[in-house]
Amino acid sequence: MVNQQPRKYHAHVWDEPIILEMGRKGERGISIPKVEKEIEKAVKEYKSYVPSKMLRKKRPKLPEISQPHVLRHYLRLSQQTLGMSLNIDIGMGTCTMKYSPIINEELVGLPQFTETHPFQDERTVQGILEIIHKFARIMCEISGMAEFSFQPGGGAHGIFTNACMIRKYHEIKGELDDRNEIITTLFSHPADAACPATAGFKIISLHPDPETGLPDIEALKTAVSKNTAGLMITNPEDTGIFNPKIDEFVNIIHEAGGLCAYDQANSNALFGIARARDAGFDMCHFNIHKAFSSPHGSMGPACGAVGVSNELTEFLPVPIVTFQDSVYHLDYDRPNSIGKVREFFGNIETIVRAYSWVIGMGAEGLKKVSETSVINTNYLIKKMSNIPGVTMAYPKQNIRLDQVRFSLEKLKKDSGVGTEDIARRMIDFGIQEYFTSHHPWVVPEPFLPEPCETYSKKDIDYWVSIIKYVCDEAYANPEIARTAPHNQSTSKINQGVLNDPNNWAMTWRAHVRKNKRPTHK
Amino acid sequence: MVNQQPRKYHAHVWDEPIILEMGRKGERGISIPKVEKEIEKAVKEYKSYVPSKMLRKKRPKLPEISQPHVLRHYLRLSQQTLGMSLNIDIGMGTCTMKYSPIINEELVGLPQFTETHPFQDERTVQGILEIIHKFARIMCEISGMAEFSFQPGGGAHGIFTNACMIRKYHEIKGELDDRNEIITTLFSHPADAACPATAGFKIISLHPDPETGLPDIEALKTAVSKNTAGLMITNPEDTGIFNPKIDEFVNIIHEAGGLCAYDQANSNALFGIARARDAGFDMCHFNIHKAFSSPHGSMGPACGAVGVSNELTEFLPVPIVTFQDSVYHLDYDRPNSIGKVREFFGNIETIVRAYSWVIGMGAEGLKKVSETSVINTNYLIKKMSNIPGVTMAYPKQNIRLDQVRFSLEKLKKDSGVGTEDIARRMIDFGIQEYFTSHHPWVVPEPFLPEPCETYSKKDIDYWVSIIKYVCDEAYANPEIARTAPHNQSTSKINQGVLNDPNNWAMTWRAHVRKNKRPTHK
Amino acid sequence: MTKNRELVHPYIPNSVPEVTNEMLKEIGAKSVEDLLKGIPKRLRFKRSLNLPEPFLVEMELRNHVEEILSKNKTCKDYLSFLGAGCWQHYVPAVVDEIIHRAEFLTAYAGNTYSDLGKWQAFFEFQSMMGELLEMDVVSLPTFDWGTAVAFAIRMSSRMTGRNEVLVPKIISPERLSIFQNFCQSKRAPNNIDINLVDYDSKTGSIDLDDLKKKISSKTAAVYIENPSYLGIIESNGEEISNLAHNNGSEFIVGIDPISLGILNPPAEYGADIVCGNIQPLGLHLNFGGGVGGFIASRDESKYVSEYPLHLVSIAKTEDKKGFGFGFCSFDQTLYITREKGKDFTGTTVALWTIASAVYLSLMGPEGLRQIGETIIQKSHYAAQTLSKIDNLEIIFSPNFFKEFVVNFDETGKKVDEINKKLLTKKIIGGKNIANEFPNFGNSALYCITEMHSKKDIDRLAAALEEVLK
Amino acid sequence: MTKNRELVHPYIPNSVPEVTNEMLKEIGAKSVEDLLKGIPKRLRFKRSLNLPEPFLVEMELRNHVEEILSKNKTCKDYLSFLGAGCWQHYVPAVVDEIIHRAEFLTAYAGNTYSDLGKWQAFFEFQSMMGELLEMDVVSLPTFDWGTAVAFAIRMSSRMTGRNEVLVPKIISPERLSIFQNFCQSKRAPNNIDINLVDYDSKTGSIDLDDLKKKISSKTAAVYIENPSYLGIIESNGEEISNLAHNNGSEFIVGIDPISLGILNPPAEYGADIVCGNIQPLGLHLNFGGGVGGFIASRDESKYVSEYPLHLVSIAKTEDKKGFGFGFCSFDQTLYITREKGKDFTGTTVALWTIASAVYLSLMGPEGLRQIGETIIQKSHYAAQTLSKIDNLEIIFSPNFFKEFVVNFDETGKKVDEINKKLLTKKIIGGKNIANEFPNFGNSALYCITEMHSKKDIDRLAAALEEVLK
Ligand SMILES: Cc1ncc(COP(=O)(O)O)c(C=O)c1O
Ligand SMILES: Cc1ncc(COP(=O)(O)O)c(C=O)c1O
Repeated sequence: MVNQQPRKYHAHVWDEPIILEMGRKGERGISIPKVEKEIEKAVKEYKSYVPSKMLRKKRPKLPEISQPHVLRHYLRLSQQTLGMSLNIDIGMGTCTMKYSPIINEELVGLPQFTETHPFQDERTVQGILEIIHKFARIMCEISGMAEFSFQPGGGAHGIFTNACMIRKYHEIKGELDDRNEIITTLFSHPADAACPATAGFKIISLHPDPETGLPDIEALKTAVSKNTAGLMITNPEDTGIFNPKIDEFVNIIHEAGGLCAYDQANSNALFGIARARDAGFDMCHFNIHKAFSSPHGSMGPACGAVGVSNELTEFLPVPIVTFQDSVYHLDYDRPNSIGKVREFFGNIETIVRAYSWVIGMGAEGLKKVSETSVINTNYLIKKMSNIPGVTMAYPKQNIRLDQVRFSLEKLKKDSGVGTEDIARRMIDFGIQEYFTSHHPWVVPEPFLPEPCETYSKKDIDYWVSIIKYVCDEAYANPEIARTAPHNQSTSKINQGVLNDPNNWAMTWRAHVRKNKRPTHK
Repeated sequence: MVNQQPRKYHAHVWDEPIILEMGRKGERGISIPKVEKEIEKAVKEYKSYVPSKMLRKKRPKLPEISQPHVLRHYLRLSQQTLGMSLNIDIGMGTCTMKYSPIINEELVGLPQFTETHPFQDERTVQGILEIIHKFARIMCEISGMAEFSFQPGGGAHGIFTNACMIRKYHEIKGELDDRNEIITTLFSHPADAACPATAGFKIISLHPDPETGLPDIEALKTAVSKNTAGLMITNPEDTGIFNPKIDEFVNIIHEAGGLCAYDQANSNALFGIARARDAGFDMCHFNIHKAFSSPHGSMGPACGAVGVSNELTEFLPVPIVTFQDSVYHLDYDRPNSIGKVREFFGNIETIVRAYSWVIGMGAEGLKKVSETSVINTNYLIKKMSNIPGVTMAYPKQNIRLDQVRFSLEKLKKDSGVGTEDIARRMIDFGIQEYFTSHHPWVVPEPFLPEPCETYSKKDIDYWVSIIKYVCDEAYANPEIARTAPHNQSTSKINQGVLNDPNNWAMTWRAHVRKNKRPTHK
Repeated sequence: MTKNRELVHPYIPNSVPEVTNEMLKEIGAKSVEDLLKGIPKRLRFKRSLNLPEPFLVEMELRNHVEEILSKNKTCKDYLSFLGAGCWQHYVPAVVDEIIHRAEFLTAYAGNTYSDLGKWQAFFEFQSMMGELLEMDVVSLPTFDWGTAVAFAIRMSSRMTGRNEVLVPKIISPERLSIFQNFCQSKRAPNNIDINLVDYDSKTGSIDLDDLKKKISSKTAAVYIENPSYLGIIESNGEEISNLAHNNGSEFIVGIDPISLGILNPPAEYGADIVCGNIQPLGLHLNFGGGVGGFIASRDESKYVSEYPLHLVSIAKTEDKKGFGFGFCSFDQTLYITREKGKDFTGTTVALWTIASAVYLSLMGPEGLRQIGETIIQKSHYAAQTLSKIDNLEIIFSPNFFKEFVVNFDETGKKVDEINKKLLTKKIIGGKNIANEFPNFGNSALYCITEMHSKKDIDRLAAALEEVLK
Repeated sequence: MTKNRELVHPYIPNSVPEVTNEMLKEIGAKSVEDLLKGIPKRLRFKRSLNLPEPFLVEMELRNHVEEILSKNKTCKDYLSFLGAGCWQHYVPAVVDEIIHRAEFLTAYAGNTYSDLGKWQAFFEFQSMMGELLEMDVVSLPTFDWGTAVAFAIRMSSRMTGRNEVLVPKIISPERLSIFQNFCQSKRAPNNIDINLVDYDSKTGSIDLDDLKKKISSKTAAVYIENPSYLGIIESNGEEISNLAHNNGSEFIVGIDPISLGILNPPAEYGADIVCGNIQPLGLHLNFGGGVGGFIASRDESKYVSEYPLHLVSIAKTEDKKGFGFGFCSFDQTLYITREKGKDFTGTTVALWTIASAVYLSLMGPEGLRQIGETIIQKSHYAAQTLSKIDNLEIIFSPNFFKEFVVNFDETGKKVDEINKKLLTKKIIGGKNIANEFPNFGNSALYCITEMHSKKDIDRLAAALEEVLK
C-alpha cells in the first residue's frame, strides 16, 4: 500500500548568476525623487551638510540593473525555492510547517497596518492595539497565563526574554548572586540552553532515559539546589512524547525556589487539550510563526510570544497593551519590567495574521487542529512501520503527539547511507528535505517528521511512500543517495569550504578576492 | 561572439494530476456564508423558490479539496508556466512581450478600482472616468485621431469594431448594398481578414511582392471598385517592414469611396515617429495589452482600443466618456453609434495599467521605447547574420522596425529540422518558444522575433546564441530537435488526437468517457 | 552617470546612451534616424508628442494614480444592489493570489511545453464548467456573455443554414446590441434576423404562445436565459426545447453559473448550446471588466467544427507516459484560414478562466449548493422585506434567483431621484430599468448576493422607507 | 455532506469525519482520546476554550479584521514626521512583489538543494551590504539594530576578554535597554558594564574628552552611531577609532544604510564591526515590525568565530561546475553546541533580507547616491523652514542627515500638546524626546525622507505656525 510510484519531479534550474555579475553601468532599477527646484534654490549643495571626512569617496560596487531584470532574477530565485505552500512539508519536525492562509496575507498587507508607525499617538492606532490586546487575551486563554508580550522576534528570543525575567525576578528578590543555574533537558530545544546561558546562567541538562526518552525525575531532584534559578523545558520534546510528570518537575523546581518556563514552540497538539499554567508553569512562550500559522518567511519575521502568570506580569517587557475606558493604551509605567528586548513592539505582522487565523478557527477549530495533528502523527507512525532500515526511537512509547523521531541507524549500518543522504535524496521527489534532529544526536541518524493538520491522508501516504522508495533504493544502490540530489537546482556542494577561512566567502567581494576566477561565468 | 555556452536549464516538473482527480469527498476549499437565523425563519426553504423542474437533481462532479491543496496545485501549475517576466521572451513577434511594471499591478488591484460597478452613478466613479478620459486624450495625441473607445476586448475585437463602423458608415450613406468588400493584405494580421468577414464583408487580400515583401500598389488599384467598403491593413506588417506607400494606399481607397482602418497592434516602433491619422487613416486600433504594457494574462483580458477621425466619432460604440463642467460623463446619446460590442465598457483594468504606464513614460519615454525597439531589432538582425541554416526574409530590405521575419527553409532542407522543431527545442534553454508566423507561410519555415525595448543587449546576444546553438545542433544531430523538448514539464505530445473526434477531449468527463483508463494515475 | 538630457528609463535597459551607441555601431548606423529612413519623411511625425508631464518616479506615479482613483466610491464603501450582468460576489483570497502570479499574469501564447501549467488550468476550467453544465465540450471564453451568444447564434445559423433567431424580449439591451452587431445590418448580404419573443406578463417567463407563433422554418435557433436578465427562473425549458427541436432549430440557453449549484443545468432540459458569464466565479467587478463569455455544447463534430473559440484538448505524449494539451480543430480558427475561418477569436480573457478554475475547485459541489441556497433565500428575504414598504411592488415573484424588479410607480418618485437620495446614505440602489423596459414602469432591478447580510438588507429597507416618505 | 455537529475546516483536510475514522481505524484507536492518553488526566484541560465566536467564513473574517484595522490612522493618510529608528521610506512595488511570492514567504529551513534561490538571495543581500559597507563579512540579520549591537558588544567582550563597553549618551533608549538585557544585570556573574559617553553640547557629536576619560583597559569596545539617534553625522570617526584601537578595544559603529550613498562607510574610518537596521532598505513601517539588525566585520577568523548569527557562504559543488551555499562555522551556533555556542540565533527576519536585496539591486550606486542627496537636502530645507518660525530652534545643525531636533522651549507649549493639535490637521509631528533627553528641553525629533515633498514640508510649517500662535 505504501508502494506508490513516485511522481516525476525536477526542480527549476535557472543557473542564475550572482546579482553582482548582472546588469551594466548606467542601467537603473528605479528612479529616485529629486528635490524640487525651489528646494534646490533654498538649500546648499548636499556636500556642504556633510563633514568632508564623512563624504563617501568610492561608489559602492552595487549592481546597476534595469527593473525587468531585477524582477526576473528574483522571480527565478523564488522558483528555485521549495516553499511549504508548494510541497508536502511533513519532514520539518519542530517547525510545524502548516498552511498560512492567503486571506491573512491580504489583511497584513493593508496600508492600515503597513503604514503605521510605532511611535504614533495611541489614539491613532486603536485598530492595531485592539488586535494586539485581543490576541493577548486569546493567548491567555489558550495557555492559562495572565498576560502576554509579543515583543520577542522568534522562539529563541522568547526564551531569552523568559530568561531575562527569571533573572529579574531573582535580582529583585536579592537572590541572583546565588541563583545562577538553569535546568533544562537535552531534548529541549537548544535555545532552552543557549538563551539562558547568554542571559548569564549556568546550564544543567538532564539526559533522556534510554528506554522512555523522557528526562529522569530523579536526575532533576539531584540537580536542584539553592543555585537553581529555574527550569526551561520543552514538552513534548522533539520526540513527540509528552512528559507525564511535567507537573512534578515544576513542583520540584518551585520547591527549590526557582521559576518554570515552558517552551511551547511545539504547541500544535495541545490546543484545548493541556495548558502550561495548569501544569504549574510560571511562564511560557509560543512560536507564532509555527502553530499559529504566520508564515515562516524563509526564516522570519517571527514571534516568540511570551506569557506569564499573574505574579510575573510586572517583569514583562514594556509596553503592555491595556484597555481602559474604551481606549487601548500602551502601558510603559511598569517599574519592574525588564525593559525592552526588541525595539518597538515586535513583529506585529505575525500577530495580525495569527489573530486572523485563530479567529477563523475558534475554540472548536483549534481543538480540531490539535486532534488532527495527533491523528496524523500516529497514522504516519503506523504507515512507517516495516520500512527496511527505519526504526522509531523509544518504541516502548507507542504514541506520539505532534511529531515523532525515527532513526536510520540500521540503514546506515546496512548500506552506508545515512540520514543526511536520505534527506538530500528526498528532495529529488519534490518533497522538502526532512529535519534530522537537533544535536547531539542521542538517537543516531535521526529524522523527525511532523505531519501537522495541513496534510491530508494522501499526503502522508505519499510522503511515507517516498521514504520507503528512497530506503529501498539505498539498499539496492546506495550511490544514488550518497551523491544526491540529482533533480535539483544545484548538485551536492563541497561542505569543506564552509569552515575554511581561505575559502569561505560571505560576500561576493570576498569570493572574488579568494578565487582568481569567480565561480560563475 | 555569439558562441556563448547556454546556461543549464530545466523546467519545473510536478507531474500534477488533473484537479478533478484530487481531494476527497467532504473536503472543503472555503466556507460559504449561511443565511442568518432570522432570515431562515422569515423565508421559506430554498426549494420553494425554484420551480420543481428547475431544481438540480445531480450534484455536479466538481472536486472537493481543502484550501492548502487547491493553492498548492495552482501554484505548481504557475511554476510550470513560462511567463514573460521569467524569460527572454523575444521570440513572440507581433506580441510585443514587454515588461508589465509591478506598480501598475498594485494600482489596478486597489479596491477603488476593483470594487466599482459599471452601472454606478457617474458621480460616484469620477476617478475611473477621469482615467478613461485622460487616456483617450493621450491615445488621440499618439495616433492623431479625434476620439477613442476602449470597449473592444482585444485586437481582433477592435478590428471587428472598426469593421462594424465601416459597415454603419456605408449603411447610413445608403451604399452598403454595393460596398461589401474589404481589402487587406496577406501579411496583415489574420483578424484583418476574419473580422470584417464576420461583419459580412467579402475579403480581398493583396499578396506580398516576393522581392520587397510589400503589397503591390498596382494590385490595390486593380482591386478597388465601387464595391470597396474599405481597407484594413497592418503596417509594419509582421515582417517588420514599413510600407512606404501607405498614404498612397489610403488615397486610392478614399478615392474609391472606402474607409481605411490601420491595424496598429504592432505600434511599438512608432510612438512619436509616425501617426495613423497623418497617413490619412480614418480609424485605427491599438493592442493595449501589447505596446501599452498591460500584461498578456495568459491570453487576456485585453483591449483593442479603437480610434477614429473626427468624421467618424458618431459611429463609435456607446458610451463615450466626456468631460463637461468639471464632471466626467458617460455619453449614450449618440444616435449613429454602432451600439455595443461588449457589455459595459471593456476591460478597463488594461486602461488603468496603460494610463499608468504612459504617464510613467511621457513623450520622451515613449519615443525612447520606439527608438530602442528599432535599434534592438536591427541589432538582432546583425547578430543573426551568418547562423547556418537561417536566412532573413526579403533581405533586400535590410532595415526592420519592431520585428523581423526569418526563414529556416535552408535548415529544413539540409537537416530535416523545421521551424516547429527549433521552436520546441528553444524552450529547453529556458527561453519561450518563438512564434513562427501567421498562415499561410509565404515565407517557408518562418520565425518572427520581436526584441522590444524590455530586452537588454545581453538578452539579445543570449537569445541569438541559443538560436545558433540549436541550429548548429540540428546539423550535428537533428534527432535532438525533432524529439524536443527534453528539459520540460512534459514531452512531445501526439498532435493527432486534436483533430480526431474519437480522441479529442475538452473536458475531463469526455476524456474519461473516451479512455477506459484515464491518462493519469 | 546619466546626463540630464538623456532619459535612462528603468523599464528600458538599452536606454543607457553608451549601450545605444555600441549597438548602433555594431549595426553600422550613425543614429537611430538611419534606421527609420524606411519611413518617408512626409509620414514622419515632426513635433514631440504633446503629453502630460510624466511621473518618472514610481512613488509620484503611485500617488498620482491613487489620488485619481480615490475619487471613486466603491461597492465596498457603499452598500450596493447593482447587478444586471455584473454581480458582486465574494472573491476568495486564493483566487487573487493565483491570478496575480507573475507566471500566469505575463504568459501569452506559449504551447504546452513551456506553459504546461497554463494549459492545464485552461483544461481544468473547461472540465469543471463541463461538470457544472453537464456538457462535454466547453470553450475558452470570449469577451463576454453577449459575444458568446452571438457566436452561438452564428454557429447555429451555419449549422442549420437558416438565418433567423428568436431571443426573449426581456434581455439585457447591451447583450441585444451586441447580437445586432454580430448578426449584421439588415442591409448586409448574409444577415441573421433577430426576432423578440414576448414574455408572460405575470411571471416574466417566455410566452410560449408567442414563441409558437414566431418559430418557423427560418428559425436557426431559439435563445433563452435562465435566470433571465430580470432574475426570473424560467420553468418551461423543456417545452421550449421541444418546440425548437421539433422545428429543427438549435436551442441555446444563457445561464448564470453561480446558480447551478441549485438550478438544473440546461443540458437536462435539452439545451444544445449553453452560454454564460463567468464573472460570478471569482472575478471582481472591475468597473465591468471582470466578465467573460463561454460556449458549451455536446461533444459532436457538428458543434465542435463550428466553434470560433479556442478549445483546449488534453493529449497524451508520444511516449504515452505523460500528457499535454493543444487546441482542438485549430485549423478552423482565423489563425490558419483567415477569412474562411469560423468567425474569429483573439486575445480574450484567459486569466479570468484561471480565476474561475480556482474558484470552482475551492467551492466544490457543496459550496455551490450552499451559495445558491444562501443567495436565493437572501434575495427572497430582501424582496419580502421591500414589499412591505408602502407603495413598493415586486414584479414577477416568486420565481427569481438573485435579482428582482422593484416597481416604484405608486410612490410617485422616479427611480433616479430615489437612487440619488439613497446615495447620500451610502447606498447604491438597484439599476433603473425604466428606459430599458418602459412596460414595467418606474422600476429598478435589485440584486442580492451572499455578500449582503440581513443588516444590509434591513438598512436598505429603512433607507427606502425614509426616502419614500 | 457534513453534519452540523462536525466542523470540516477548509484548512484541515483530514477534518472530514470519514477520513478521521479511517485513520483511527488504521492506527487501531477508537478515538482521538486513545491517542491522548499519554497526557495524565490531571493535566488535561477540562472545559472548552473560551474564545470569541469564530469567523469561519472568509468573507466575514475579512470584514471583521478590516473593520478593526480601519480604526488606524496611517502615515499614508496623515503626513508623518516620525522616525527614531523606524523611517518612512518608499518601498518599490517590485520589493513587495518578491517577498509576497509563496515560495519565499513559506520556505523555512531547507538547505541549498531544495532552496537554492532563497540561499542565493541571502548571499546577495550579504554581498550587496558588503559593497555598501566596504566589508567582507556580513551576517544574516537578527531581530533589530539593538540586538545586533548587543551581540557585537558581546563578541568584542569575548575577543578582548574585557567586560566594559562605551556607548554614546545620545542613543535610542530602546536600544540601550536591549543592551542592558544582553549585557546582564550588574549582579550576574559575567556581566558587561555599559558606560555612557557624553556629547558635545553644540554639535551633538561624541565628546572626545569624555571618551578619553572613560576609555580604559577594561574597555572591550567603543560604540558610536553615525548618523546618531538624533540624526547627527559624527565627523570624528577616525579619532574615535584611533582611541579605541590604541587602547586595544574594538570599534563598533551603528549606521543607517540609506545614508551610505553619500556618507563614508565606517570601515573607511576604522570600524571593526558595523551594525545597523535594514528597515530603510525596502521595508514598510509595519507598526515597527519591519526592522532587522545586521552585523558586519572584516573577514578574519577572530571575528567570524564569534558571530552568533547565521553567515551564508557560497560554496562550489563537488563537481565544481556549479555553486551552492551553506552556513559558515555553523558549529559555533546554538544548534550544534547548545549553551556552549556563541550566544544564540533562531528564526529572525530572513524575508526582510530578501526585500533589502531586491531594494539594493533596484537602487544601485546611483540610486543610493541620489536618495542620499535628496534626503539631506530636503531635511535641511525642512530645518531651515521650521527655524524661521518664531521661537522654534533647531539644535545641532548643520551636520544632520534625515533627522533633527526641534526645540519648543520658547513657545511655551509642550510637544505633546503641539502634536495633539497637529493631529487635528492630519499631521503626525516629530517624536517627543523631552522624557528621553530632558537636557534638550521640550524637544521633538523630526524626520524627513525622500517621501516628503516641499508641499508637505511647507504644510507642516504652516500648521506649526498656526498651532503655536
Ligand atoms: C521547541 C522549540 N523551541 C524553540 C524554538 C526556536 O524558535 P525560533 O526558531 O523561532 O527561534 C523552536 C524552533 O524550532 C522549537 O521547536
Ligand atoms: C497586427 C495585429 N493585429 C491584430 C492582432 C490581434 O490581437 P488580439 O490577439 O488581441 O486579438 C494582433 C495580435 O497578435 C496583431 O499582431
